[in-house]
Amino acid sequence: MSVQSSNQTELRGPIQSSDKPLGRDDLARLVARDIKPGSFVNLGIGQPTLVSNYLEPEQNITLHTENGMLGMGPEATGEQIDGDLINAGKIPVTELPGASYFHHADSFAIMRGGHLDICVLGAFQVSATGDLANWHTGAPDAIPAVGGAMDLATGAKDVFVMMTLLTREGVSKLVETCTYPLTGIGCVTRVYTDKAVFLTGPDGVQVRETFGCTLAELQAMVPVPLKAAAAVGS
Amino acid sequence: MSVQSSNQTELRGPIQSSDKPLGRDDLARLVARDIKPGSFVNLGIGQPTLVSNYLEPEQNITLHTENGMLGMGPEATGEQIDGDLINAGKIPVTELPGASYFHHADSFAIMRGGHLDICVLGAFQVSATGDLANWHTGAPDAIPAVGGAMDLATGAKDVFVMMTLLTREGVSKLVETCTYPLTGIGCVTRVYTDKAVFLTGPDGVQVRETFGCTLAELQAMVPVPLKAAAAVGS
Amino acid sequence: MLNFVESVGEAVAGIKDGSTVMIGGFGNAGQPFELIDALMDCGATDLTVVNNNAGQGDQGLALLIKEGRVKKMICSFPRQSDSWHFDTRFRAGEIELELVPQGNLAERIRAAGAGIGGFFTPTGYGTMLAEGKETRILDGRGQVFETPIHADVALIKALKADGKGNLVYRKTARNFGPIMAAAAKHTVVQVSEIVPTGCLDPEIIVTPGIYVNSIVKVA
Amino acid sequence: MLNFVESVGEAVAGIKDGSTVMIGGFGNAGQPFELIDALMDCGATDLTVVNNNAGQGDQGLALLIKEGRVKKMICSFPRQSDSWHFDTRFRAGEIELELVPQGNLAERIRAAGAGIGGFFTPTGYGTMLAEGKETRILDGRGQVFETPIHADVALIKALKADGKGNLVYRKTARNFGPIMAAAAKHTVVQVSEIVPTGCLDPEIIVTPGIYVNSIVKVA
Repeated sequence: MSVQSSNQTELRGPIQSSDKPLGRDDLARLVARDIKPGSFVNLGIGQPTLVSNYLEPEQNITLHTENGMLGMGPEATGEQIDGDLINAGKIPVTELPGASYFHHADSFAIMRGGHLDICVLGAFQVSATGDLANWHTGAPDAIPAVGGAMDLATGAKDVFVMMTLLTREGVSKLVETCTYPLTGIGCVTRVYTDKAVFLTGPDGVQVRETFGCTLAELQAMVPVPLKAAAAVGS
Repeated sequence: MSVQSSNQTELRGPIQSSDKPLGRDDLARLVARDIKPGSFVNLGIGQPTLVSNYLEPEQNITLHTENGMLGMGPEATGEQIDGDLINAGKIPVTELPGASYFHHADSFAIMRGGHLDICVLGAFQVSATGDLANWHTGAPDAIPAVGGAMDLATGAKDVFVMMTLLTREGVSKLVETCTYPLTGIGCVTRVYTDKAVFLTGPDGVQVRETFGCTLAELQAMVPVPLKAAAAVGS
Repeated sequence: MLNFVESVGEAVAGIKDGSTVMIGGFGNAGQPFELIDALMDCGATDLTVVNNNAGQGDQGLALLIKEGRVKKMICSFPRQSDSWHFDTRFRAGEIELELVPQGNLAERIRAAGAGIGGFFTPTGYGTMLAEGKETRILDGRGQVFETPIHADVALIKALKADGKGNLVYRKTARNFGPIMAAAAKHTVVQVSEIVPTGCLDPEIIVTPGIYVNSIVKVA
Repeated sequence: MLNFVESVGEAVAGIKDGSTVMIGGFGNAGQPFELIDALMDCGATDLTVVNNNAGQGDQGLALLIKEGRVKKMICSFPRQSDSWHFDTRFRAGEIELELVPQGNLAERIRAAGAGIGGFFTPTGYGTMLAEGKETRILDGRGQVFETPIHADVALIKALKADGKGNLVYRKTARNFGPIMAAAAKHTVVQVSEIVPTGCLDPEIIVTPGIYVNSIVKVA
């Protein structure tokens, strides 16, 4: 059984790996741990940015920011702040040794040409087949804004989504078919939520691990058929 | 009356400006004089390369070579020779102050994006409407090779051709319709030959000046209708 | 032809009503504030503006929009916490918006400068931003046909220029500058420093002078 | 993943029969002679080779062609005074030739690296090199549809690499290196010098390490 690309580390066996839902930082730590050493990664604005706090130097991860840089370092503070050195969220950042700068077409060629190993994005909805909706609520009075979301979704080798599983109203964001406007089709390979990690693909949704719920309890929250992912070696 | 682009200097009035055909160097000097100050120019392999010998520093011409350089200087000699610094003809050249290097896609973007003011090319044939044939004889046993000829022909704002008017067999290379395989359609704006300078375009062929022949004698050599170009101000 | 001009006013003086103007910058980085202010002062109106965003706060592009000088924005991310002037005009139906995925924006600008008549890209396939556009399957993927974005004028910011108009930039302020310089008929650059020709290493030049028309030094 | 290897043999060891191999260089400038020799030694055959030319004299690519290891050349200029090995094979019908205008060659390689599924260009329109290709009128000009050229492996030469695989080149030896590095699944680079990470100014890096897989220092 194989639904995953080369950038996952392993399929962990025990289906319930925490006795309570994961907080945002625990989830960011989990995503960080799952990124294969040596990867080139783009972290989307918002919750995905937290992942950078948990990357270990030994992992040798290179961060890309679509406004023209590889080798982005942590957020700048105090004297480090330089208006010419910002990330895609327009936050001042720092430069690591081995960084490089390039213009926007070259930067998006990195994304669109399939050179990033992983991008981590937030989402409004993800479908059972990996469709992503994360740029527009579709509300008639909303000002639409897409930025680089569609390029990341279609360009990266693996697209990881980080989101809460349920809306504030308790509705699953993992859905049979997205009702929000799409960002990309069939692009999401993995969904990290507070309640479970899902592997998505053409063959449907597998659950790698759950947090604070059983697979049966999870299935009750989610309107798409779930099955347990095989553990490594099984 | 206007058949010329912005890069011509003037339409000289006296139709016969030399009492004998021009040699290659005189022709190169004439082309050099006609290049507007400040222009960015690509000189093709062969006869067009001679033009560089007659460009005056005051003209402030910047030479482009398609293998990745603006600001190319004269051919390198002696100690100057550097295998990493060659022109499109693979001849060692030199670098002038203000030069820049770029990769092949960026170099051809300069050509294809319409940024070169003039390219000067050799030709087998030019048609009355400015079609160019300069890359392939069409002979069945010939090894075809095109290089950057088609990119230059379609990309430069003005395409000047330098050639002898007649083949060794005495046949005009200025033709109604090219019989050799085409390099580009309607791209040539001016043809410099040993016997005359022609302005080509959708309205047919005008003769700017002749060398060692009258317009009537020229017409007898050339199978396309000729008319005298208007002098400036007329 | 390259000109070194004395003031930002002179640099933008040729911009006509109805022009398409590309403005460099991503957020504030690389944004040519002084040139935008000069565009404000010169009075040109009915503009189509190409920029990643649609103005922030009460300065630069946001002011141009506030004053009704922009009839159309071509951008990827007009919605920001402080993009109130755009928001107001857009909700009132007083400004046209062509929303473009950021990579398509960059590639379409690049295509204009490189003489590409159009290209197919997977970005946006199957989304509302591809509605009405030609699509086809290439390399096994659904792709959308996108066309070049040309401009009459580009206003950009660089770090240094030499006497030939060659430019270098600084850090992520490089962003859209190099591709906009190539895509516009007339490129105006504000720089922090002008150095003598020969003082920039030919290996590190990002924008060759062939793409530059007017340079003005801004303190 | 990036590897620094000890020998050119190790660098090309993974190249399989039937691979498409891009080889950098324009004439001798930027040509990775040592990597080509290693490709010769490693025995891979039935290759499709992408290079501007089709070998010169009795070295490098010309030898690969002489030995019958190249089934197809994709290039712009195979005819040179000393391209006798290609000439012989071509006249004997023993090597396939895809002749591509040099700008289309560069742009098609660039398209592969940039994720573009195809593009329209005026170059070649109305000529025999566009026969059988889709055409359309765009921006008032006849244009030809061209597709990306992908490769399994790129063999290129750069001046220096740092520990992250970032590359800088030297003068016109830069030529096809940066675009081939981006277009191939696996990029092998021979360099004159390897410097510690942090020793290359981030502003002057031409090929970011993300495009590089194997680096070998050649004396």
